[in-house]
Amino acid sequence: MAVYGQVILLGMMLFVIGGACVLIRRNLIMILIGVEIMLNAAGIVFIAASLRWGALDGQAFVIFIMAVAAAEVAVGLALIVYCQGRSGSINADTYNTLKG
Amino acid sequence: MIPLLLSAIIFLPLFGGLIVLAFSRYPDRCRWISLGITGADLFLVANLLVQFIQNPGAITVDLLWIETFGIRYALALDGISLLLILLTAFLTLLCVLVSWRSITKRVAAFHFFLLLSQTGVIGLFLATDLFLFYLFWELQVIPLFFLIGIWGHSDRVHAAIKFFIFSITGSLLMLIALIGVVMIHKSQTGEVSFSIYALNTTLLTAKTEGWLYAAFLLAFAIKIPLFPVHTWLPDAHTEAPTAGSVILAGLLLKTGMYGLFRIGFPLFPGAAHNSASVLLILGFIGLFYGAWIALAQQDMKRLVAYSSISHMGLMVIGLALWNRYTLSGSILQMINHGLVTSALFILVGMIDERIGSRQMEKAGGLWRKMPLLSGFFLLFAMASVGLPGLNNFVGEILILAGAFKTRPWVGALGFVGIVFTLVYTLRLIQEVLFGEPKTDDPYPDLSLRETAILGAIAIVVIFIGLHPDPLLNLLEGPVGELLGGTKNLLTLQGY
Amino acid sequence: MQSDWIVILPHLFLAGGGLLIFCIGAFWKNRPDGTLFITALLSAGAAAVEALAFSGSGTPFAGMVSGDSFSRFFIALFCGISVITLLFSRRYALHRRFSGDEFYGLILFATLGMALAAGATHWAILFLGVELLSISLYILIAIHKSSQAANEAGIKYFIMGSAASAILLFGIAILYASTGEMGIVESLNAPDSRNPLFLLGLGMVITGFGFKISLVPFHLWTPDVYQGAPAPVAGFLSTGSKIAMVAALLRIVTGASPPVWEVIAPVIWTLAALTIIVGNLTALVQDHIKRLLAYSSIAQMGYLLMALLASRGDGAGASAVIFYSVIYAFMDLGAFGAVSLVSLGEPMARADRDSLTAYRGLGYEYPFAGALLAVSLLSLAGLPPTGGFIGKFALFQAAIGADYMAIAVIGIIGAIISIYYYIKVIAVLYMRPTRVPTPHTFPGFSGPVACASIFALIVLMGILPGSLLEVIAVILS
Amino acid sequence: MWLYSLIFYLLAAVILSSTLLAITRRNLVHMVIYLIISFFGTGLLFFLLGAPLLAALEVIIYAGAIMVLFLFIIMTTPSEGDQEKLKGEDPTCQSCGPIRLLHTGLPILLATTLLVVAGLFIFADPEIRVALNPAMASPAVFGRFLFERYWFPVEVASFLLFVGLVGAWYLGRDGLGAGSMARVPQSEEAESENRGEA
Amino acid sequence: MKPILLLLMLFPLLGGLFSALFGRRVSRWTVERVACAGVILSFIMALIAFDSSGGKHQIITFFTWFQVADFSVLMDVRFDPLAAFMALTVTFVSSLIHIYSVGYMKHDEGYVRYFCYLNLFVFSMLVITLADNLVFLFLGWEGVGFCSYGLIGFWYKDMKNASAGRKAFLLTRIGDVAFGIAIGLFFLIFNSLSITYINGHADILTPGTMTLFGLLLLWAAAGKSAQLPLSVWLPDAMAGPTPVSALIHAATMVTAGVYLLMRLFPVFSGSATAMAFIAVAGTLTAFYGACAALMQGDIKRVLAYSTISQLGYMFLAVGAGNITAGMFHLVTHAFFKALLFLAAGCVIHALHEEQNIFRMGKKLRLALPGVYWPFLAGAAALSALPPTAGFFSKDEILISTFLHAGIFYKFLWFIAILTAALTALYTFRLFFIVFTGESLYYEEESEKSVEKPPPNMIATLWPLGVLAIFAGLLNLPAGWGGGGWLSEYFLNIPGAAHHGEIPHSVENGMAIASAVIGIFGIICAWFLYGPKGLLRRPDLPGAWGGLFDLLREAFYLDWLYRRYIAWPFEKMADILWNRVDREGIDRGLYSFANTFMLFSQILREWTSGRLSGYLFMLFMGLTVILCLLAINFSIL
Repeated sequence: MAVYGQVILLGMMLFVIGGACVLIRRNLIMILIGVEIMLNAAGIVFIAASLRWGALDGQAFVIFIMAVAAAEVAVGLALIVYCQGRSGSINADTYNTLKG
Repeated sequence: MIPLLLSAIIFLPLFGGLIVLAFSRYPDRCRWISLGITGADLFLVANLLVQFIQNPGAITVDLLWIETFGIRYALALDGISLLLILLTAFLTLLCVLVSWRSITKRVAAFHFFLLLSQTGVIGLFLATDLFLFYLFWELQVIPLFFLIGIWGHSDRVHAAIKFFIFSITGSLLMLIALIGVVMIHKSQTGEVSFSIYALNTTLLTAKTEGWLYAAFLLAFAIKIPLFPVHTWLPDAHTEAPTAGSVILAGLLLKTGMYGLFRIGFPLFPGAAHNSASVLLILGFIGLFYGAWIALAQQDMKRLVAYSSISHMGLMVIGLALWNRYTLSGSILQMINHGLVTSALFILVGMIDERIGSRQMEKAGGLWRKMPLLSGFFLLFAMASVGLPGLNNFVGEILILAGAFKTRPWVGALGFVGIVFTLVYTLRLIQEVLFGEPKTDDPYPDLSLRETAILGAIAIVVIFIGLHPDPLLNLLEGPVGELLGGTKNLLTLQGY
Repeated sequence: MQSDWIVILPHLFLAGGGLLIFCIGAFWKNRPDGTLFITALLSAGAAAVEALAFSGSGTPFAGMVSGDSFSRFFIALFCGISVITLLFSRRYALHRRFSGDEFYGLILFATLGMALAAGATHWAILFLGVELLSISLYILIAIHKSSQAANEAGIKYFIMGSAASAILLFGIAILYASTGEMGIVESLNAPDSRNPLFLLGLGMVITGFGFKISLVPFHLWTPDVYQGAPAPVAGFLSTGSKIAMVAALLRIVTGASPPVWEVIAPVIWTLAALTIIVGNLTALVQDHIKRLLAYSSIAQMGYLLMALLASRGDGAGASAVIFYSVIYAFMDLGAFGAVSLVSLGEPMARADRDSLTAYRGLGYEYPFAGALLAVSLLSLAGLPPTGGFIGKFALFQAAIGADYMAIAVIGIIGAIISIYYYIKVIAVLYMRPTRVPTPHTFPGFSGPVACASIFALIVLMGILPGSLLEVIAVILS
Repeated sequence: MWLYSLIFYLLAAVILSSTLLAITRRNLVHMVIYLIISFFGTGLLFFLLGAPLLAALEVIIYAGAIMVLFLFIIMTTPSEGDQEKLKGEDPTCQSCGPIRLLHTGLPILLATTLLVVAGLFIFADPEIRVALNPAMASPAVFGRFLFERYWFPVEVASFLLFVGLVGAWYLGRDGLGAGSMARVPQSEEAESENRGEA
Repeated sequence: MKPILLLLMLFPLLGGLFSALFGRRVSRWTVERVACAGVILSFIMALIAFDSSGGKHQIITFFTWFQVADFSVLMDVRFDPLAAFMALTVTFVSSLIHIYSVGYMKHDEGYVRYFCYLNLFVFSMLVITLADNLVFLFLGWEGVGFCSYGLIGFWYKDMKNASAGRKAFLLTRIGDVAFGIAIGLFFLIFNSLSITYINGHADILTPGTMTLFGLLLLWAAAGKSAQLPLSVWLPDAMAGPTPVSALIHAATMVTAGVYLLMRLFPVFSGSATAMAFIAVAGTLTAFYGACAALMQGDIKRVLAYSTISQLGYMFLAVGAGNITAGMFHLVTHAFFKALLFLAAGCVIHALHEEQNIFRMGKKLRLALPGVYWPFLAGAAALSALPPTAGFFSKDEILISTFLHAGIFYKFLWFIAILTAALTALYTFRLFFIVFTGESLYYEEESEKSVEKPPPNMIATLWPLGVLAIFAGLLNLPAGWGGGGWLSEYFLNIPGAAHHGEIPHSVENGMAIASAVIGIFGIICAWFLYGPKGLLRRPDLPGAWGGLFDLLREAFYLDWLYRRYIAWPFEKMADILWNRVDREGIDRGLYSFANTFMLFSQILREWTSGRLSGYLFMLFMGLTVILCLLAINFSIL
């Protein structure tokens, strides 16, 4: 059966891919997608840990992760769409009037 | 009943200040209330003086304030504090009188800050709990910042901010040292105490004592001010209103000195004793440097400011020598300098009100136009030069003659320094009083109020000049205590 | 397992109040003016009173929310913060057309989130509390839809917030993976701290906390969000969310085992030093008051962290942290509250009155708001008559007491630098010539009440801090 | 036993490749599809690792609800066509050339260092090599466990969702999509509605 | 005895205070009367005290001024013969001058201030003469300095007078530095400040300290008595009214320096070097004063330089160890110098403030016989013609210098004799130019009317004239049949001991020599400066012009001080203020604070407002923390 480390490593790689997506992409929606990937990676690690420690706590946590992800996406997309509607651009770096 | 009197003396002005704020819409009423409050406070201090002379034991108050930090509301009154409080109450009363006509906008706030600074200063002179001392040490800076900043002259904001930053930087460094001492004391004796008497029994290694003393010394040096950190004083004085200058020169500089010999020396006797020569050098630089620059000044207030740097230099020399004569000499000199410099600032303020500028070349030949003002000007100028028969002479001769007991060359150099003082004072008198008047419009001579103010100071100046013994007897006890105070001070005594 | 309901009664009040507000908003169309505001006040007040009055039994509720007096104190503090924010934002929200049920409801839910985060003994509750807090704040910041700055602030906080909570979550996952413990304290007192997986998880959790408390490498969002967000919300954000995370961090620090602490201490030390220096330095050249307050709040967090280092063992540090958090909460709320009172007169679309030139001679134009701002700034600077003075003293006493001399010196240097920009603002308020006064809009009753109460509290804490210190000592014992 | 590891490696490959492809797509719709594949893979992985209920939930919520929502948003918002450029060709950056390298190169470099460091952390840990013995938590057992031990966090999660709902509704209330910029917020019906509760 | 002495000192003080406080409210007449009464009464008190004391030492303490541990400053009096005699002279001369100045200041509206200063001055002078405690003496010492500052700058409207006053005060104060240091050393060594105690225990001093004390007291005396290094202020002090010059710069203040030396004689008498120093200083100043007086054009400046020269003689007397001679010359000098000044005052008053001697001529002799004869008497006394008092006092000094052991003193005696000749020369040069011959500027104001001075001015000249002639009787040497009353009187003053019997041959020889010198000087003066004199012109032509300027400018000493001390001092003040204080420290601290601003600007760029940057920093922070943990805990 898979080695515990390998699953954790998979989770880690997914987390880093999500992070890279957040850093590289300029589109707000893509950044949100990156965050989703990172949350999903955490889920995988939780499930692996739960299997490793033989306790269902990890799996319960994944439920909450999903709830959080859903709520975040809902609010996030609403916010992004509203701001895109007002300022007409989806690019993250156009929002730089507040600086200094 | 007497211990209650101490707290009453401290917080009466604060309470009065709040009342004045309540009457902010009637400027005249504010002035009268604040006059009443300062008068009452002076009366309280006066009868405290009477009671103190009858039974001259130190009066103490010791209440618990913040239990978790072991901070106590501890006050103590001895000869030195009594004199300084008397000076504070007297000068603040004069400040209220002096700014009767000159302060017109936001009168209530002005008097509030004036009374708040009085509370700060009196509290500082009485506090024996290090934290309470530190609280009053920072509290006294804020009202003066506003006094200079709001009612000052043209470039007031820059001067106020500069003054504030200098003072608070010093005091924050003192905070670190203060906590350091308390913590070391706690590690040695197990209980947290801020009282000065308890703290000076802590045994410190030479290095830590050196560092802690350096922090305290820097805070006091900024306030005195000693040579390298003095540049805030001329700016603060030139921009401050007359009352502000009187409070600044008359009281705040004294708190620096007071801190030095009440806390600096007793708490760190070893470091103080070793670095006495550094203090001497700084004192001498102050004495000569201040007097020399005063000669090159064109602005009268700036000249008097540099002159007070020079006078304070002499006092620091007296302190650094740390023997019976020079110590009582410099403490007496604190009172004298407070009176004389305040009088000079009041006079310069009056001249400024009349001729509209503080520059000397605009103020020639005043003797013919205003004989009474010029008479007072000459009297106080002579007092600041140390003419025998007036008050500064007593202090100076005690410091300089007493200096021979410990370091003769210091006394000799000090006498030379006195000549430097004479050079710029005579130039000031000459360019202000003598010669042909620059303009021929008639300036009014002193009004009754102004004569009363200057007359009061003149009487005290002459009284101390001719009969300083009552003051010196008051100082006898505390000075002996400071000298022979704690056991590790004995090394100094033998010196 | 038998759960002690008393423990979560305050949470219920908050949650119930929130739901009630949304029901009123939805069903009771022609309700009298201000009912939402009153219900929000009542529920927050009730939660605070309940938290202080009834002390539940020691056992944590459902094994996750601790009922000890530590968290009850913080719940009361959060409710106090939300009450004051509500008071300040009453007229402000009405004037800017966002005083609907969303605003009041979300304030209560945010307070609930803070209470959960501060009181959590289980990672799940901590994470959910933080998330509940963050999501309600995402909306609260962008609540003033017509202001472009608020939108931008909302976006920035959302993106950064979600990324940071993803990191926090992954950290918790790794911690669980390495220790198998879901309880916060249990997971942290692993026998040997050399276990690398544990360190990886710890690093990520610290980063997550770092973002929320806006420590220096992760602070970049703070000035922009505070400048963009409406003033009361900025106050709420700067005090509430930070203190909740500080409480959680305090629980972690005091709970961690010595080997774990030996790992955490250097990281916290570097973060504290960086935060104090960069926070204070950058504030020097700010010419917008909300950005300046943002940087000052970053610096204040640096000081708190300094005391956090000293909070193990005899507890002088812990009491200093709690005491200073209370004082900090009221100082910052006072400052942002004053800004909100002052910017009532601003035209609707524009953001608050922000640039310092607009504050010239304001001390005379708005005497009450000016006085509050001045006292809060004096207190932030740590000057005598105010609570900040005693607070700063407590912090430094704790730091030096625990032999963290180096950080104390950095703290003092930071304090000296901070004096300049606090005084610069006070000088602008009172010493610069007054510009043309804008027409005064009626500030209503709630604003001045909050203003007076904070003013009194700051000065009272400066003169008689004994009572609060005793309460804190009781909590920690 | 080797069958499990084979399946595991297969799934890992699928997940990783699809996620990598997802984040590099310029066309958002392609991105969504690849992501859905990745989430399916994760679901299967959950099943493999003994969490059947979560596998289903993963597929329903992540692949289903969230991705559909993204798709919906992508379709309705008028972004500059589907060809959303990589950061490199960012139109706003004036002097592209080396800056472009900086924009894409630096984050990639940072991501790789993060991966390497984290990897080191993971591999240095001694007990990481334990083999996972297959076990399966039936949904009934998991359900009972969830509502016995974790009923309170679930309640809090529900509040969380409620707040998400309120937020989304509030922000979206004034009309989604283009043109809301044109309408000044004091438009008639918004005004009336606001005035209601003012 | 105590009340008499107390009144002796208090009368002038009361007079001064009265005119200060009520001067403006009472009539001019009363102010003048009170002032004169004050001084005359104190003169009477001095007389009573003089004969009732009968040459005994008396230490009387009035009250303690202030005391710290053993540093006690008492207001006390040491009434020994020296003090009695000096008090007598001071009060006598002051009374005359007060009466004189009533007339002289008739038209001046600042009379209140004038009389107040004058009375305070007399009080301070009496304090100097009588004080036993050195700090109390210092009170008088500084009081005198201040009053002279006030009186020199009396006509303050003209800036020149004010700066003259300032110069006088400053230079005397430079002298006082040494006095202060001496007080300090006395306190260090003797733990007491009373002159009696110090003189009594002077023998414990080592020669080295004695020399040190000698030099210090010499420097202090030089400051006050305008001896060589610090003599530049006296000629400028003539800017004050003439009675002031008469009182302060002839009779009383300038003699205070010598008096101090006499009072503290035992302290330095033990060290030969100190005595030599004092003698040399005296002689050099005498010679310098005489040369400078030779070429002065202003009547008062001539007399000023002559005073410097005569004081030089007194220092020589002290240096030669003969206090009696010094005191005798001091007293006689007080009489005839005051007389000359008052007469000069009458002349100036008569010619409507005209001080240039070349504008005066024989018409003065005809118009003012009352001034002419006393002036002649004074001039005779000054140039030491045989019967006059000047002859006897100066003769005694020359004898004691000659008899003093050591070749060195012979050389000093020679210079002294030479100066005596010069003195005679410049005195009668003055006399002939002022009273004989025609005024050089004949054409314009030949008809300048000579206004007769008021009678009370002339009246005061006569007593001084008589004393100038007959004061010699005070201490007639044996040769002239006198009993040497004064030396008997001063017998038990420390340091006034006799030199044993003076051999007749030396005594007579010396007397004849000085008489011849005097007459020779007068004859030369007649030929050089008489009505048809060769050098009777304000400036000398050709080669001699340079020498003339050298002498008139008193060896350019004043110019040297101004150029190499005063100007650099002010320049240094300017440099210190602008360079060191403003640019140096202020700017330095400001730039130090600015570096923080610089860092702040840099850090401000960090929050660039762009979200990608923020996210990057977030992950960067994470990586840094992980690396930190990795390195610290050697995961590698």
